[in-house]
Amino acid sequence: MKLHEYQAKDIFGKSGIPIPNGQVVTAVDQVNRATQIISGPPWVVKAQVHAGGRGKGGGVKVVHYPYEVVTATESLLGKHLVTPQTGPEGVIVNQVLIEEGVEISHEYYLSMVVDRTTACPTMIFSQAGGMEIEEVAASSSELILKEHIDPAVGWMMHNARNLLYSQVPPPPFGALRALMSVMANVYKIFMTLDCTLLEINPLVLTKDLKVFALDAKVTIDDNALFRQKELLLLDDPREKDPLELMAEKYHLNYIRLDGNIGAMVNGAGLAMATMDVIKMAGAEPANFLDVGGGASEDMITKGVEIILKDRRVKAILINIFGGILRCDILAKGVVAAAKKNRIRVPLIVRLEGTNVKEGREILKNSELEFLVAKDLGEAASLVSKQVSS
Amino acid sequence: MKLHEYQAKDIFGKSGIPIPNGQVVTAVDQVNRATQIISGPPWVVKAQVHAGGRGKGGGVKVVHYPYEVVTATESLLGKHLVTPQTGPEGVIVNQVLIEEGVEISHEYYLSMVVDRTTACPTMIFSQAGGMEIEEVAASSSELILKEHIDPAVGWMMHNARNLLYSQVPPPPFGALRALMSVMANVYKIFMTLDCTLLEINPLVLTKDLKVFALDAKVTIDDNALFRQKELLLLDDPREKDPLELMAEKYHLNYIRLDGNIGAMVNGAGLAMATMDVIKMAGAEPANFLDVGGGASEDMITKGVEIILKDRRVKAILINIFGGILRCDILAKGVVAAAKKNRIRVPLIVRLEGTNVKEGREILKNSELEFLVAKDLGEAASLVSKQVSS
Amino acid sequence: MSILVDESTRVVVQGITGREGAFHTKQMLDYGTVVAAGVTPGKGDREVDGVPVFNTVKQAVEAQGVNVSCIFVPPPFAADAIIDSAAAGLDLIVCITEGIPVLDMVKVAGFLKNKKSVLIGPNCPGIISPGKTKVGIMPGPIHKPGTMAVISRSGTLTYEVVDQLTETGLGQSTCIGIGGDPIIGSTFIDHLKRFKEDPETEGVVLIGEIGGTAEEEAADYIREEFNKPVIAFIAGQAAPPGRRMGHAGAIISGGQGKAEDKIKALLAAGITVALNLGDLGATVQEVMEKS
Amino acid sequence: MSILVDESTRVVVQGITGREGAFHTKQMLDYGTVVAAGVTPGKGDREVDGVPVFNTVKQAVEAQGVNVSCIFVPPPFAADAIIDSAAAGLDLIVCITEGIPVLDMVKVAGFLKNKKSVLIGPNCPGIISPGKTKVGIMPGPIHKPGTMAVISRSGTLTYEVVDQLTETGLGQSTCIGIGGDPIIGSTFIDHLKRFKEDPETEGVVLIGEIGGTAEEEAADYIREEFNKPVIAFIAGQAAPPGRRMGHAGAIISGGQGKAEDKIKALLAAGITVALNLGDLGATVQEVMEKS
Repeated sequence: MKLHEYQAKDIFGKSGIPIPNGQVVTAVDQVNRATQIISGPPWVVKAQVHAGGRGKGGGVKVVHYPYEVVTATESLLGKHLVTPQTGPEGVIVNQVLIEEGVEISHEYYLSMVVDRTTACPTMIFSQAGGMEIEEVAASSSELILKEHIDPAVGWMMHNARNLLYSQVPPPPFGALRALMSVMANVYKIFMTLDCTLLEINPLVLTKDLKVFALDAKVTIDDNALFRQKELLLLDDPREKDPLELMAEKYHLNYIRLDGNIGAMVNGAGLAMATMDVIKMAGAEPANFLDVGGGASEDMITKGVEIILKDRRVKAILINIFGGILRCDILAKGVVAAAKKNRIRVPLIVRLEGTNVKEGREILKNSELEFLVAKDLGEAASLVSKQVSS
Repeated sequence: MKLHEYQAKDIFGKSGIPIPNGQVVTAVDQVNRATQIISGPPWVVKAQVHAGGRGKGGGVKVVHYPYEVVTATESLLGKHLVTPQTGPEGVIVNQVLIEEGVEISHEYYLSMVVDRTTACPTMIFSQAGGMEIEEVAASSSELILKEHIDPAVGWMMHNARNLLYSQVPPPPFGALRALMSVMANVYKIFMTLDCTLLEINPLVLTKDLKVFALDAKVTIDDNALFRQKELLLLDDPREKDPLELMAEKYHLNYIRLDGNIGAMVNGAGLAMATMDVIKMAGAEPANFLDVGGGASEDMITKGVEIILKDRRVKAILINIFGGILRCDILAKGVVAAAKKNRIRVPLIVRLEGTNVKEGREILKNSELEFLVAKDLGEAASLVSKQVSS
Repeated sequence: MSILVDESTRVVVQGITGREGAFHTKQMLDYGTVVAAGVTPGKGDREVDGVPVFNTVKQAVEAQGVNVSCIFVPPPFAADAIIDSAAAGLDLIVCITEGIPVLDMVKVAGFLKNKKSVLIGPNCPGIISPGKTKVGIMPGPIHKPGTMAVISRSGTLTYEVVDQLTETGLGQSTCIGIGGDPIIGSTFIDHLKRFKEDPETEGVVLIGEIGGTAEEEAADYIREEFNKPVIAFIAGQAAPPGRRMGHAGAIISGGQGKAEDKIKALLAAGITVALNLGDLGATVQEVMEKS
Repeated sequence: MSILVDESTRVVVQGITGREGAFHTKQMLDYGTVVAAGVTPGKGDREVDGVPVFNTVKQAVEAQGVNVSCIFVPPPFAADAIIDSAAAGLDLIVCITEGIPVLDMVKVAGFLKNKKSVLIGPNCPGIISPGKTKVGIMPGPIHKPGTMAVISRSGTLTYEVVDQLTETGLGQSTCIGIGGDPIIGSTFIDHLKRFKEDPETEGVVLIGEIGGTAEEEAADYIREEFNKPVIAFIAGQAAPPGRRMGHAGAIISGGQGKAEDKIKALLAAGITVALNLGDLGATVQEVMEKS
């Protein structure tokens, strides 16, 4: 679950990480009051969307007069913002953060993730702040410093010192304490709130050696939300695709993609491999849909319905390797979906595994029109035929 | 640092460990109000002293009428309480805890310490509650269950289950949850407050399956007091020997014992070994005094003064193996002490190590009367001579 | 002829009285697995399909001499269950549970560092030595005893692959699903080392997917130390970056974890990579015939 | 002719700019110890007695190739310093600091479990291989190269013992103060194992004190596995129960840790125990002459 910048900064502020003064507005008539409260000029007006690359998409504006705060907000609020990480249709901006401008003397990059190989929370620090860290990694990876934290002992001061004193030159002496405090707090927030990513880019130093988190990206581990109930309140469903939201409600693992071949599969690995098969056949998958191991008939029905709601879909491939999910359950679910909705596109079905005979029988005896693929190779060539036809 | 029962229970209550309702009184005229607030009969009136074995010394009284609460309190407050763990002179009772009586259906023993061998916080649980755990250990050690906690992962539910389900029979199903919660809280308090001992004996179960900590012993790691500032407020200096308190002020490691040969040594191990030498010589040490490696002239002077304040002392043995603490510093300190106080008892000095020549010179040139021992064997025989004379 | 589990394996099922636990206990028993005990706290007096249930793993070890655990407990309690089994000294812990918080697994991984227990999973189908025993949820009948090893980050995708192997006549020594989470107990390399020493294993099918760098590390190991044929498949060539493809670990992030990088690394290590899942069985047959 | 430290030892002093750190750096240099670096965060630009100071242990390792650390930092920061050195991969860490909270040492012990670094201390005088190097605070001149090993929980008591050995003509291979705290990095047994393998060490003097069961465990080990003469002394026969005798670890509690139990265990293991400290030198001489 992603947090908005302003939500993450709110957490930062309460945890002792310095942030610029700011105010969220959801309507233009709130802007004047906000501008009065927040010291400026300059002011910074920032679209609050989950998609990254916001700066490149024009979602961040630095302005110097109060009336410009209004016009900048107007140009964002309720508008579609297109960034390198959104689709071409962009995302709608529902909130705007207005902040005091901060005079920057140096920009750092600071983040924390869990490193897979060492299984340790790992802090990443770089003096090349303000840039995309992937770009820094590609061009000058020596500027990226990592410190693995043994969770048994937690964050310790030498971790901070290893990161700070490895900079050439090290940050000014007067700023070390504040930077160390930010680092310790980042670790604390990361562990306490079950984060999978916490990124401050840039973390800036002012001329008078004050430290501020100018941006904030926080992602929470979905698997840990059961113990992070307060964070659930920060969820912003407007940022999600409506079909994905619907799938979530039925516990289906659905991700909308840009292609035109719908796919329904059991198991995440097989679902990915099925998307690959579709692509190899010269088509593009319209979605990832893993109905999971324990899917019920009803879930299958909902899955078919969600795929059909995507108007771009030109054909559907159902690929089930029955294990715990039995093929007869799958078949019943598909037939039920067909009864409730007109299946307006060709349906290719490949069944294998537990109760495959019963499943095939159910499909055959229904009024459903569908193409049978006896293996993945055949499924691919049937998909290919649909695309070219 | 030891906490009083009522202080420990206050912490328990705030942390979610159920305790009986109770009230501390420091004067008899507070008793009636306390009795009105606390439900009874019966009431339990408990002397608040650090020394253990309080029950055996008559420090705990169960009474059934309000006037008995008054008389029980009167019989304790301001009086000397002698227990198996105090000297024959006993300790003065400054506070009394008045508690509601609890109907006991079962008594457990629960404690936490740091196990030296595994270096793990270790919970000890036994169904033989209410008895001294040392006695249980001696007579039926199979009743004592231990669970080592890996601090890297902390307390987990299986730790509690291992302790509870190993009981034959296990505690009633309806009480398991409450017992597990007490255990989890004990771990939390132990780790948060830097305890070296946390003991609940007995931890009782009532007939309606409620759980209460009826007694509470908590010792805080003196070395961790720098980060447990709030606990420092709970320190009760009245429980300490006045000479030990004075020594503490001067950062001297002094423990008053029952003998009549005062000893001043540098280093804890050598100080213990010197006590042993005194005992082997047929005398009894009056104290343990380690002036430490970095003692100053002034600390040495104070050390001599404190030993002299103990009127039982019949002779003093100074045993210094100069390392960091130089013998000349020692000698100057002793001479200064002799100038300020009349040294009314024979003084035996054994010096060795760094600057030993200078030290011996200083002593020799002073007006001090003292006996020189050139090694420990000679020191022992000089002590022996003092005792027999 | 197999690694980690065989006929001598004595299994304890943690969470045996739950829906999944009870169902798969029956499936394992049907396959011939010796399920000697179950554990569900507070239910240590009943039986499930004739298997005695205990309150703690410790008691199951003492009473039944179990040495392998299979975990079906819900995510909030799964880390506790794993650590419980490791503290009780089991040789192997197979954690089926999906959805364990990452920081719980950080704890588990830390705890296991100086323990003898091997952890497979979590979020995995388990391990099977066909014809001998299965500890997990994979459909037994598609397997066939033989000489191919399978190591995979995925569940149903593994069944698909095993089915193709069996169809082409290639039996399996041991098949392991190592799990789809970012932090797992044992990696490709851990098991490759074991298969290297297993005289009956003649080749390995390695099934990876997007996310992390486990496949790249495995490629390095194989190039330097592994001496048997390896055929690989990587799922997720069509997956977009930044999205979690079902498995918590299947996400391309920070430019890392792309299928094409993995395939490149595997090819560079001289490993045959099947690009199309439909061809995998045939590819394996071809490689094994040549070797 | 020695264990753990010798002429090739390159020391980094953590807390080198403090009063104690600076004083003992000079003492070590005077003894001939190669103190190649110091560490004090924020002061990584100066020198102490010609020794370059760094901001982090990592930098000291990179610039000076140090392999042994000697820690003088104050108690609140000592655990951090130990873990820092272990994470930087040092072979040996000698922690002089007294007064570290027990729960900090619990953390440290957990961290060290799967690390290669050996920790001596805390609350100890350090380690010396006479004539070669000393890493610690013991007075150098009382030592003499030779074949006796000394392992002790105490500081000045060790100097007393070493002095007696030297006076009787018995030199030392290596003397180690393992520290007076309840939780220490390495125990009697850890070092006995090393002395067992050291061809030049012919006998061991073991100096224990009240508190814990380390001496009893050492006795068991010696009876079963150790093949050189051991002479022991236990301090605290006159100590009352329940009182902490200076050292945080020197306390008889819960009926455990009494001097008489320790002496009994040592005698039962066939070890010569000197009951009177004044006789120790002579006792050692006697035992060594017989063997």
